[in-house]
Amino acid sequence: MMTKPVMDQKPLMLRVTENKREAPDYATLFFDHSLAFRPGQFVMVWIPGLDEKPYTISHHGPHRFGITIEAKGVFSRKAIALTKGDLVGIRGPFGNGFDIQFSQRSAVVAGGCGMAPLATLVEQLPGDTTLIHGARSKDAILFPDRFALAREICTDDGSLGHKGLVTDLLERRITDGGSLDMVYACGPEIMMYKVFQLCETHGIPCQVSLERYMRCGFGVCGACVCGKQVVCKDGPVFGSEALREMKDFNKKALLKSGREVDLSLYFSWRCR
Amino acid sequence: MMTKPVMDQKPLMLRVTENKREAPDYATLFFDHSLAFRPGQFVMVWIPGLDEKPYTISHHGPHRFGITIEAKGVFSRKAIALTKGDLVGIRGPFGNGFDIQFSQRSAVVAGGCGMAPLATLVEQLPGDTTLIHGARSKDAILFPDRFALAREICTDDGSLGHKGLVTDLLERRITDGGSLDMVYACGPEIMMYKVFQLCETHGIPCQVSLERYMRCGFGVCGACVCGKQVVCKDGPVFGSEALREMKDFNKKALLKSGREVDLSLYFSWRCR
Amino acid sequence: MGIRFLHRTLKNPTVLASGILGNSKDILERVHEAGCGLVTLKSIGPEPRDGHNNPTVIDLGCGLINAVGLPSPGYLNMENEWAELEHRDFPIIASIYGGSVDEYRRVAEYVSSKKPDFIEINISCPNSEQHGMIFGINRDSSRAVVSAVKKAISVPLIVKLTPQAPDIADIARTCEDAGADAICAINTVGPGMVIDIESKRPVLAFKKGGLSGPMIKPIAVRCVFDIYKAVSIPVIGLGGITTGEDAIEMVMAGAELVGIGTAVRYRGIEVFQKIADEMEAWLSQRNLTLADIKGAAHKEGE
Amino acid sequence: MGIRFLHRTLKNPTVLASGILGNSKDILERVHEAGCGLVTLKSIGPEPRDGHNNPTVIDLGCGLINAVGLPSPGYLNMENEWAELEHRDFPIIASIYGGSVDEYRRVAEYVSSKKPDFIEINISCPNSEQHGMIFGINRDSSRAVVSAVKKAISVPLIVKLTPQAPDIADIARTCEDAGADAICAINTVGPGMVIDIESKRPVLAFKKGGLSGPMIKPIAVRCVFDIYKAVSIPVIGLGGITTGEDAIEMVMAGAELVGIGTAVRYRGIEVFQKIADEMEAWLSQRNLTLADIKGAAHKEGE
Ligand SMILES: Cc1cc2nc3c(=O)[nH]c(=O)nc-3n(C[C@H](O)[C@H](O)[C@H](O)COP(=O)(O)OP(=O)(O)OC[C@H]3O[C@@H](n4cnc5c(N)ncnc54)[C@H](O)[C@@H]3O)c2cc1C
Ligand SMILES: Cc1cc2nc3c(=O)[nH]c(=O)nc-3n(C[C@H](O)[C@H](O)[C@H](O)COP(=O)(O)OP(=O)(O)OC[C@H]3O[C@@H](n4cnc5c(N)ncnc54)[C@H](O)[C@@H]3O)c2cc1C
Ligand SMILES: Cc1cc2nc3c(=O)[nH]c(=O)nc-3n(C[C@H](O)[C@H](O)[C@H](O)COP(=O)(O)O)c2cc1C
Ligand SMILES: Cc1cc2nc3c(=O)[nH]c(=O)nc-3n(C[C@H](O)[C@H](O)[C@H](O)COP(=O)(O)O)c2cc1C
Ligand code: FES
Ligand code: FES
Repeated sequence: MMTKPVMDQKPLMLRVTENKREAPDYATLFFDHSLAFRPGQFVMVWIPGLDEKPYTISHHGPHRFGITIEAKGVFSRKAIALTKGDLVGIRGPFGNGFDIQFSQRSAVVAGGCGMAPLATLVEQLPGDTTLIHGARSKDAILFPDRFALAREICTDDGSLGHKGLVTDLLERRITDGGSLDMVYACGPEIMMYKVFQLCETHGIPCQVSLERYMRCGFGVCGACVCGKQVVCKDGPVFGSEALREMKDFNKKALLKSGREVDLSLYFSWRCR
Repeated sequence: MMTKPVMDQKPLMLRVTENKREAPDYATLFFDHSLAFRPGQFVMVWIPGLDEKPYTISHHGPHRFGITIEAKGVFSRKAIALTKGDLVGIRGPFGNGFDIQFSQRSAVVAGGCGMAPLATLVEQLPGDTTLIHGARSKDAILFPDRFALAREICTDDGSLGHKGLVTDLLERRITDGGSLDMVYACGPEIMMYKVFQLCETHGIPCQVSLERYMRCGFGVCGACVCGKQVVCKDGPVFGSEALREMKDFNKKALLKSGREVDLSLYFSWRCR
Repeated sequence: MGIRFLHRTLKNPTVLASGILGNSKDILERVHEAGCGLVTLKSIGPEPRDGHNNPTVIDLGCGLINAVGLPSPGYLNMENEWAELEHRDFPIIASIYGGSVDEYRRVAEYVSSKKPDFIEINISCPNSEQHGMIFGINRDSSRAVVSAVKKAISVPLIVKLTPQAPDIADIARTCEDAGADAICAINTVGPGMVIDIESKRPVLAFKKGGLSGPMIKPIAVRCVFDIYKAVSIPVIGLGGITTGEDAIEMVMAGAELVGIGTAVRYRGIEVFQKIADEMEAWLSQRNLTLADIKGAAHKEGE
Repeated sequence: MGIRFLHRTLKNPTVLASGILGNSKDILERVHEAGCGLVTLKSIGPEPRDGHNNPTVIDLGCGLINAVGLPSPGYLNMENEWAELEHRDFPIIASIYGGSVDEYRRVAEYVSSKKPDFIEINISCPNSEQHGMIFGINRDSSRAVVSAVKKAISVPLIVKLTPQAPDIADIARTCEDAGADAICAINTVGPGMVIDIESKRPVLAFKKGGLSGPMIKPIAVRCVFDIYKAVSIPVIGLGGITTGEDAIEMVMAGAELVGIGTAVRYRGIEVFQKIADEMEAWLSQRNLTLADIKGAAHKEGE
């Protein structure tokens, strides 16, 4: 007979220890608290009186962790305005995290804020890992000085590095530098989809981190379902095998009402 | 902050492994189950469809324990008639148990079925402990061959040993054999009271095991309250210090209704 | 452990509770493949509805508190889902709710045309100010909803009840009389409230929420026990079932099938097969069948 | 943390819940000495009553289920207890129950003559077929009992409510209008039932029992929250309080005093001082007083 688990997971109330402005629209909130964690996992962040949303852990130390937020809507704007001493509720960490392969020949591909879940992964990977990072513009390149390893950069406006898409750089890397054993990617879903397609073409396994509207964070409410997968629990990181079967990948998502819509509609809804 | 304890204590359903007839009105029920336990502790024994009552653990091994029952009323008569394979619910062990002093000069005084809680204690005490055991008659002497140490016996009818009371033998032991460091006693409350008085006269600390009507067994419902003490939780074993303050000792007890009555009335009520 | 339930044969007595994992075919199919005998869709309402803001679902250790707030695409906005579900090879219960007798009837009629195997009416949800529970605590309103829906549909009707009814057995009897083919009990308990003492605010955005999981099992068992005595239609018993032993307990109280919701949190989607296997093992060790133990707790002195 | 409650000053806001540890002076005095601000006696009834056979109280891990069944010596058979309690130096609440309005009145009148500091009427006990709860789920019967008792007694009147009332705030308001000086909420939840699957029998001899302890705290907090909004008399909040933080949560919901029952199981009789100390420490670390946080969860957007 199994015994019933007891995991009281009411929000753990923590005070912001530091708010570090990373870029005009990006800030990292730090909390002095130790959290068991794997790169790619996320926490639910509650701002009392407002809402609760999922954020990846972008910084992790023995007694401290941080989340990096891009100001987009009501919640994230409020979040990046929090200051030292403000109370926030944390539930988690949730999700599976990346399945880390300590291969010499892997690549990490980040699009914009997609760098957040990848950052702690990059810190664990060998020094010769390829790191490709794309953003709108120079301003939006997260953590410019954080990593030991070199970073290939591209921007939409050409203000830094290659003018164009991360997939251009990834394709070049594969063609010129020889095949890869693993590609980790996070960014807009269309970008991850293209990375996945490129990897499929070249027979390279990849892992991407998906994003859906979430409520419970632990696989019960169904808000985040994507095909046969429960993003908050089975993901948010999915490997090539799951992606091949996931017919909603880059196609459909559920709105807050549970209505299934095209991904574009989902993103414009999230715009309100 | 303390964390909330989780102790699921629904009755543990066990099957009787053996019913050993100890004497005409006494039987021991054995269960093959390991139980953490201290001599003097008791379990609540549920016979489904009938009732649930407290019984001392009289036998204890690594994978087995036993309770010894005197047939008195409806429940105990039914209990001694249980046979191998019958289902019984066990909650516990409850209570404090004896505070064992491994002195060379201690005495154990048992009256009738009062031997039950004392038996596992006797097994732990040194070989030169005085063991005094009284009963109605020869027939009712429990566990005649169980202990390594010698036993002084008395019976009400003189059918074995001294004809008279255990307190006669205890007094003689103190007068003739020199003072004692500890006296452990269990039996009818009047007997324990007399043992206590004798010990007080001679300045000997004693411990007795009380009996009251019980419901919860864990110190909540108040059924077993005796003075300032909660018998199921603070007891059933009480030392001289507590007994001196316990004005209801050998005087009052609560009926099932919670009514406070003289001990004699309590016992005749239990007679129904 | 194949079991007959109304007009259908199910592979085992486990049922996915409504509101767990939503209503898309892919995920429901996965639940079925993971061992579930009968899956229930998330309750479908008359209008599109976002439900409440987060936090909506919190784990309290011995169960959950939730105020999701009956989010629904609205019954007219689910053509994709229905189209996909048409080609299913597993049985489903479509759960519905409304804000008036007429809304219940309208939603039920439409949903019935989509041919779910069963329709369940949720007259018992505590998490919305306008919808649901009000009907299930009162005999007259329960009767009105059940008879209106019964007339409008062509599949068997299950009525899902709330433990907040002062006399749930009486409501069940009323529903049976009004045409219900089965009873489902129970919906969440309470409502309850959890206050975060640091921010001094209720944790749920809706403040109050329904309790589910292990802590409500004794209430669910009591309700099923009472209902079983009162009606002759089958009962789906749910509330806190986490293990095969819990399921056996519910069957002994009188349940025909056992619903599972919150346990998905504690044991994953595989919980259905696990519970079905645990039930089967328990029964076969004792040479018993489900039929032998159904309602066994009602028998005295054997 | 001395606190004023109606006409009395208490050393702290902790209250021993009725039915815990009985009604003899010695043990109640010990509870007081162990840090309890106000002790409640076990509910006293009109007639001698044995209560139910065992099992009557079972620990389920996240709380208890009990069907003690309102045992009582009967109000006329407690002269010893009253005589001893006359010379007490701690405040008491005498809890009473009855099977009719007249019984409530009769018991209350007699008990009032014994000069307890407060009388609490238990119109909310789920563990007896004839007594108690029936009054507390209905507005009219609640009003009838409260006004009859109020007229018959000369000490302040507390009314203890059940969460089974479809609208507990409405009942509380009715009691206030009928003369109640304070509300105590909540009594046990349910009833629930636990079936032993080996013997196939309900574990409690009475089959059903009320739930208490940690698992009911969210329901208790919600009830106190609702009642606080509805009435202006003080509320004793209880149900599942086990730690100082639980007590603070209850105060934020609106409680003036905090009752403690089942926690005695988990933390011993010392639980009163422990909780009082934990509350005090929590408050002083934040430079707050009890008055600052009372009902704080009702305030929006600060
Ligand atoms: C597992 C997981 C991890 C996440 N980690 C992070 C993180 O580390 N950092 C971070 O900033 N955000 C992260 N998010 C997203 C985050 O939860 C919020 O959705 C985001 O901050 C927007 O919230 P909002 O309420 O401010 O914006 P909204 O009001 O909801 O939306 C405003 C704007 O944001 C865009 N937008 C919102 N959501 C999405 C989306 N899902 N995909 C693309 N565009 C969107 C809209 O199109 C619009 O431009 C994560 C989400 C998930 C599911
Ligand atoms: C902590 C504790 C440990 C116990 N351990 C044992 C044990 O190891 N073995 C055992 O046989 N019993 C033990 N008992 C007593 C047991 O719980 C029952 O009370 C007893 O078996 C009688 O139950 P009954 O229903 O059969 O008798 P009842 O119907 O309750 O009573 C019938 C007869 O028993 C006598 N009797 C009942 N209770 C008492 C009493 N408390 N004191 C004196 N006489 C009494 C009555 O006077 C009457 O003669 C213990 C009790 C407690 C509180
Ligand atoms: C997150 C969540 C959402 C729910 N949504 C619904 C719903 O839409 N319709 C419904 O009838 N019941 C709903 N319920 C209630 C469950 O179906 C079930 O009755 C209840 O949770 C008790 O079962 P459990 O303890 O196994 O979870 C929901 C429960 C949870 C936890
Ligand atoms: C064993 C037991 C006996 C109880 N007896 C009574 C009683 O006689 N009168 C009463 O008003 N409440 C009684 N209650 C209810 C408690 O006073 C309290 O309202 C309830 O247990 C919730 O509080 P808790 O969770 O702190 O225990 C009893 C509770 C228990 C556990
Ligand atoms: S957020 Fe609830 S299932 Fe994923
Ligand atoms: S039996 Fe309940 S307090 Fe001792």
